[in-house]
Amino acid sequence: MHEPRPILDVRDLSLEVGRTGIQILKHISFNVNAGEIVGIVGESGSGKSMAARSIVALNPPDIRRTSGSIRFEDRDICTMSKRDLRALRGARVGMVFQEPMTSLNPSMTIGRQMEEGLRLHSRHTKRERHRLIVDMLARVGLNDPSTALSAMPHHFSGGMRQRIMLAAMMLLKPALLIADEPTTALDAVVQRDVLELMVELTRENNTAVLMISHDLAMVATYSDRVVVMSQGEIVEQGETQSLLEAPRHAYTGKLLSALPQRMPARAIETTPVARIEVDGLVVDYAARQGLFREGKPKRALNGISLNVMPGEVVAVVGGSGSGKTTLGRAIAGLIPPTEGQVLFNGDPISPSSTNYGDYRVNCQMVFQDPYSSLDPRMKVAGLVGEALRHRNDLSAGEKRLRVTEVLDEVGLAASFATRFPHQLSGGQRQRIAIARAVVTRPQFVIADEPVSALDVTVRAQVLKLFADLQRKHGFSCLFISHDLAVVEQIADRVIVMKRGVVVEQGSRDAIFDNPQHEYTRELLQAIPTLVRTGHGGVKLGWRFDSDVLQAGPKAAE
Amino acid sequence: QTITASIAQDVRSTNPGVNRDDTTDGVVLHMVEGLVGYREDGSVGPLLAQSVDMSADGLTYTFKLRTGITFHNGEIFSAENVLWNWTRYMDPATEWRCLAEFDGRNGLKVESVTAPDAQTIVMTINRPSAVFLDALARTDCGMAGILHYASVNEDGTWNQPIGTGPYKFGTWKRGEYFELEAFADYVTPAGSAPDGYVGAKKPLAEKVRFYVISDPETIKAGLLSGTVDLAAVASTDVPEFAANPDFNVADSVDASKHTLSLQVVDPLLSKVEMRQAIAAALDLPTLVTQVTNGYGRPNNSAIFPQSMYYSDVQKQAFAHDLDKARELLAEAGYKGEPITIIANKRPTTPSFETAVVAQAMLQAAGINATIEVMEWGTQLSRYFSGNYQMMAFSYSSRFDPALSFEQFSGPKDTTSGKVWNNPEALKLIDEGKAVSDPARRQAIFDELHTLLLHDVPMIIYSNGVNDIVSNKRLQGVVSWQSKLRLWEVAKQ
Amino acid sequence: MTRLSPSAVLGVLLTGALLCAALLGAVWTPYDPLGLNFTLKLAGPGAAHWLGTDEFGRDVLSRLLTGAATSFWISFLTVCLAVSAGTVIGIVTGYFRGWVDRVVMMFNDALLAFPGILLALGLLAIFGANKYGIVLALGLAYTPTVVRIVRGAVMSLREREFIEASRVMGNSNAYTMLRHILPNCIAPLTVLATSMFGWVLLAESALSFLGLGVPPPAPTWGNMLASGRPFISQAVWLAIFPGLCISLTLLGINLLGDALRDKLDPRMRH
Amino acid sequence: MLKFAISRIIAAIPTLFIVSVSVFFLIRLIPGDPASLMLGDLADAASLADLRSRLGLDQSIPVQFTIWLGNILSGDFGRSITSQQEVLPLILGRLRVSAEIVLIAVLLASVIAVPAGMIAAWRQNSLTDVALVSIATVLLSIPAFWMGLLLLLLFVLKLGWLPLVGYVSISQDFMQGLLYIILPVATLLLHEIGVIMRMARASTLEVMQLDYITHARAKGLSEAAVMWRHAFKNAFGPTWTLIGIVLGNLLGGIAVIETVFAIPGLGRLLVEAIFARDYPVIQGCLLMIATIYVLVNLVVDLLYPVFDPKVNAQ
Ligand SMILES: Nc1ncnc2c1ncn2[C@@H]1O[C@H](COP(=O)(O)OP(=O)(O)OP(=O)(O)O)[C@@H](O)[C@H]1O
Ligand SMILES: Nc1ncnc2c1ncn2[C@@H]1O[C@H](COP(=O)(O)OP(=O)(O)OP(=O)(O)O)[C@@H](O)[C@H]1O
Ligand SMILES: [Mg+2]
Ligand SMILES: [Mg+2]
Repeated sequence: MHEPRPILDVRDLSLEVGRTGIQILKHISFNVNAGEIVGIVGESGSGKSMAARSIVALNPPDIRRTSGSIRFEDRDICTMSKRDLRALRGARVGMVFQEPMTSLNPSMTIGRQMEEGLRLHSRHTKRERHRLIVDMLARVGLNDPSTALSAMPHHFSGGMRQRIMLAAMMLLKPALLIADEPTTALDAVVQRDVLELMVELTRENNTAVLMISHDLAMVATYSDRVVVMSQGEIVEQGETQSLLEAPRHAYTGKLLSALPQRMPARAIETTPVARIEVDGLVVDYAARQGLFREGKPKRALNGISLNVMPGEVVAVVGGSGSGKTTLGRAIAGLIPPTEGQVLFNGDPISPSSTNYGDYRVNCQMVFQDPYSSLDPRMKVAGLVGEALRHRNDLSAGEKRLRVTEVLDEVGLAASFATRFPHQLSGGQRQRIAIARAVVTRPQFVIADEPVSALDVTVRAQVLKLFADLQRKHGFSCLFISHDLAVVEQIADRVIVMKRGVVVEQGSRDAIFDNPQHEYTRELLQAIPTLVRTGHGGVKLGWRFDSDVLQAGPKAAE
Repeated sequence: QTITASIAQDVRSTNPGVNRDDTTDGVVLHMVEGLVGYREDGSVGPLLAQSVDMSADGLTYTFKLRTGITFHNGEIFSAENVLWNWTRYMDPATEWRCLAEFDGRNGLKVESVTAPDAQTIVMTINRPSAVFLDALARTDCGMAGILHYASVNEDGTWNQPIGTGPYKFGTWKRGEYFELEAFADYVTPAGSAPDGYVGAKKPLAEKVRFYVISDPETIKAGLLSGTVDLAAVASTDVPEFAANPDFNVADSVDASKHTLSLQVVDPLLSKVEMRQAIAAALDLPTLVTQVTNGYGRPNNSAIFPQSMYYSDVQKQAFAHDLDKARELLAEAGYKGEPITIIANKRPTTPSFETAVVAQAMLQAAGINATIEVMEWGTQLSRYFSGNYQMMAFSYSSRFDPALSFEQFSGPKDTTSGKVWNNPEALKLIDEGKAVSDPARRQAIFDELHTLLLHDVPMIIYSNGVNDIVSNKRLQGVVSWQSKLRLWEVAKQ
Repeated sequence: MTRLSPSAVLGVLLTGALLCAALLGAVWTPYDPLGLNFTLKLAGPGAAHWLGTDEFGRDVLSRLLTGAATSFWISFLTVCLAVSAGTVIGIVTGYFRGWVDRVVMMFNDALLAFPGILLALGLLAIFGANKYGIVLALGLAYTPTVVRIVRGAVMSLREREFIEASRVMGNSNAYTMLRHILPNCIAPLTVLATSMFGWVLLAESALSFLGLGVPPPAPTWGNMLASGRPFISQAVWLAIFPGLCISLTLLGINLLGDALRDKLDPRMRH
Repeated sequence: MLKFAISRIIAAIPTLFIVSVSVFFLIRLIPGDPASLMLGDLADAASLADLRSRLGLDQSIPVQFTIWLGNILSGDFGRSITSQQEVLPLILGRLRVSAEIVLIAVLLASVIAVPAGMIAAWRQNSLTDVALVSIATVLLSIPAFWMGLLLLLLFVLKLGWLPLVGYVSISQDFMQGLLYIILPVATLLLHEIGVIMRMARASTLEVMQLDYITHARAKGLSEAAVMWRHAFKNAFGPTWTLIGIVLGNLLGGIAVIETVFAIPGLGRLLVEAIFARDYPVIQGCLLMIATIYVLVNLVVDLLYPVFDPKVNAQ
């Protein structure tokens, strides 16, 4: 086999922020060969997204390239004309951005947004395009793709939007697909399907994939090579298998050692009054409106009942689009329930009830999409500090101190306090959202995919913070996540949802070790886990694989 | 061919003397004529009448009608028509605005109107009057125009004027234009040239069209582009047209009066010295030159210069004398109290300009004058309520001197809008309205003028100026009394 | 600090010039702006009268200087009035929707339907034809426009997630409106406010033209512009100079407004 | 949606009532009365009283109001005091003229200004941007009566391409109508372009920051497609509201242009009616303008969700 020519060749690339001279990428070099899957892993904020964006020359306006070259198919992207660049984008290089929630045009139907690129870069007829799109949507696991075509982005859940984005890019069969955290919002089953699809694509069309991810297990399973980044530099790169098994750089080691692992089960006191009790919750979304037609409403939650005890972490897992976010938002009081009620410390809440003010202060939420939940015109200090407004017992100085403190707790330097949301990386935004929710030390937090964009080390830090808070303040949490490893580490109890109903719930150990429901099993088996090897490295394994069970935490029991 | 003229507002209605304004009169009086009409000098002459005779006691007027006259619809004009019209006018339902002038409410009453034969009309009135014929000729009364009875609908409502005038009703596109058509069978009154509303009145053009254009600059553009053949223009534009070989300019002074009215019952201005001081402070010739761009002539009399009563006495003027003014101010005990001059910005009168110039002149004499500009309707209501100190105000034309004086004189208690309330003057005016002897009348008017100069209830400073610019293609355009008069005007 | 863009610099310069002129005009003018001079009517720009004289022989430059203060003050107050009142009402109605919205919009639409002329005439009759009467009348006339625009923007904003986030934090509605909604309405607001500045400068001019003549006693650029119109062929400078002043001022204020908008938008800072 | 539209129209009735009440009393607050204005300085006490009683002005204002309201409800808008014409047909006739001009002008202005504003935003801070903004501003600062006059002098006097005065509806005779309508439309247009353009620019700038724009670029869309398909609709909300307002404003406010071009439109009718204190006409005009406003705003509100699907009209 002859040495394959790299399809993408990044050399000595450095990026700087505006005139401040802060370097966000320092002389990085890597390449991607045709048909190869390369993973980029690394610290949150290390410049992965910026590097990816540079490849399609779509950096934010205040980010400047100070050195280096990017060659794609032997042409220099940096010196290419706008026109050639456009011909390249989409057709030859597909890019899926980190935040799927905001990457879709809110006022355009999904169908038109998907068709757009296809029409531009292919010669298919309208009908062919339609068929291709529907096919692709079905392949990424969206049920009822043809109705989806005429729906607006806000009608979809986070994971659904992410799949739509991926589908839109894969549809064009580019030579290089850059996927920035492509599966953060996908449940295990869908994630597997999507990734299999991607692999299939690389085989069919010899597509190369540059995949940025924090999910080491995923990178380990699917990538041929991996690049590890930290603080704007590439610290290490090489064959995935060998690199993971025997990391050479200290940072890689740190990364691997921070992998989540199951903690011994805690004893949760069942108090007579649950912190949160959800009783027969039903939520309907108003139907889509046309000028003269009124469709029938869509039922997103269909009779959910659950409770969360003080100090308990209840994880909600389940299919993408199964209504997890809706559940969280309904509990937070952001969507009025169609039926059923939510009780806080035993009292039903509604905007008119007397305990509502108390509830507002004591129930916080981390939104699934951190970017759009941060006011673009406020700096980090303001965003986080704002939550302390109602704490009259703290002086202004104390509040400031508390903000710095909490920023540190989520792994951000105090210098971030003066940044605006758009000046942060995805993971940094997510941490701001977390910081904002916990800074007041609330009794209850609804966390919707709170750690999906965090690298494992930071994630471990945040999860530790949660555990600390729990210990110190007895705070409870409704933890919505797709990342089963994380759930396994943090949850006391797990609720599995599918299509708006709870299919199974039980203690963590019960669910993970002895799943009853078919769907739960499917979820657990869909993706691999990483198993530590003796010498600081890891290797792949599957759940219910005897190998894993032996090496896994279970063995400790 | 069509002569095109421009008017600033649309015609209000075609019903003579009922719903009208100056512009309306100007257009409607092309179509209807009365028994008598004004001559150029403001005296009254026969129009549909051949002659008018007054009995010795001044109570009976006999009108001999002209023969061979037809209405626009071909019907013959006779005394019977006059009787029908008079009945119509005297019926309150007609809403003739001059009803009060003839039914006794304002003193004069027409006792009877008869037609001894088809060509004679006899009218008797309750007391001798010098202004009876004048009232009949008044343009705002629609000249008591004689209409064919087909002009009204069955139910007595107004339809369309079928008169005897040189032009007949054509088309009226409201807000756009009013078009007249020549009346082919028109029989012109005697005379070789037009003389006010009498004299030669032949319709020389096939059609006359009045465009409604209110913006002076658009009118100007209309003239220059040839869309409009003739129009009244602002005096500021006259030099430009006068210098342009394609245009003729006809200018004349009319019987309207531009004035600065003073409120004689105002605490400050009730002192005659104060009012005299104001008069002395104003350099009226300069003011007139300034506000009329040199086209107006100063005239401090209520009588317009062409009138037969415009005697040497009437030519006497207020004297501009700053020292005198200061002396008078001291006498009046003036201590710098503000005097507000009310003015409006209508383009048709130099109200605002007058206020500006007067303010400067008064300030130069040490009078603390300020200006308040208001919309015309508001100013008018202030005028009628008497709620003002000084006002730059213009009066419409009155040809008869007695009527001209009466226009602004009357007792304040019953008519708050009148300016001059000197009982002596009011008596003289009443007398002037009754006696017919020209010499006696002259004496009365001269005395009134002297009294006016002394009393200073208002400062009449000039008459209106009419500058009519017409395209060289038109012949026979004259400027007279702010009315466009398009008979005897031909277009090539 | 970041450097200003060239257009922002131009904006600052022009607006600064206006303010200087206004200040200068308040204390000193070459001639008496109200002093007539019959011998020097409609004199063209020259050594003695740099910008010529008007139909009363008054010095155009002096009048422009005096007018700067009056015009600026009237426009400024009017814009402040309309924008502040309109923003408050617009935000509250757009945020709460429901019956508050419906009732307020009922009155707002009613007011919107009132032509400025009639409103001006009526209010001036009530408040008197002075500077503040004009400010009140025009302010009232423009408020409903601001209300509508702001309300529209707020209706979109309130669906954004960060507004929900604010609710979750337990912030009062008032705080959310002030801290999150208002700053994000800045873009349409700056445009509206700066455009409105121009509308006000000209409103009085249009009233003058229609013969509604409600000028304040002192000259303003608007009424100078209107009164110069009949002299277009003889003394075109009577209109050109005030017109130029208005144009440049508006340009300055608009550029400044845009620069301000960019400044207030953190994502725009380079 | 349809139900909502109908309920909105019903909800407009109070608005119209407010308009009627306030205009009725406001115009009576303005000094000056129609009778004396009609008679002018020729008024004598007798004929003034006559006229006033004939016009029903001698009754108390509440009584006058009740009578008027009763008549309106039975479809009778009364007669004009000055011209004696029936108010409703008078207003409708004039409205058609104004509406034709205003609609064309606003449509054209939007078609020009919105893309121009977007281009300015797209090339923010470039020469194009500054130039476009400056032109818009200068246009904005020329009052309509000057702009109208300048156009008139140029196209009618200097070039002689267009007729001076008059009006032919383009629905009757398209070519003729076009000739008459060009100048008034152009005058209005030039004036409104500035405001709309600046609004379009500002809201486009706001949208251009968002991720989906970058994403659209990543699809390889041309800049035009990015701007048009992605930025336009999302940025159009505030501009759309503004256009609605401009449209409504102009219907009552083009008196100046109608005066300059001697066009018999609603604006001039209203101004003249105000001058003459022609109460029935003023009241009728305002009711008409208010109705149009309500309708325009209804359309604006109903279509708003098209630009921002998250906002529902209710
Ligand atoms: N506009 C900006 N101004 C200043 N700093 C910025 C700006 N945009 C991004 N940064 C910084 O650049 C660094 C790299 O950002 P990037 O988004 O590439 O990180 P990342 O590796 O993708 O992180 P994550 O995994 O959290 O998404 C981050 O530290 C971020 O704070
Ligand atoms: N505004 C809306 N209008 C109509 N349907 C909606 C709306 N928001 C969400 N849905 C639908 O409701 C269902 C549940 O959505 P939800 O966001 O709760 O899912 P989720 O479990 O959070 O999924 P994910 O893990 O992908 O974020 C989905 O089918 C989605 O299409
Ligand atoms: Mg990133
Ligand atoms: Mg979700």
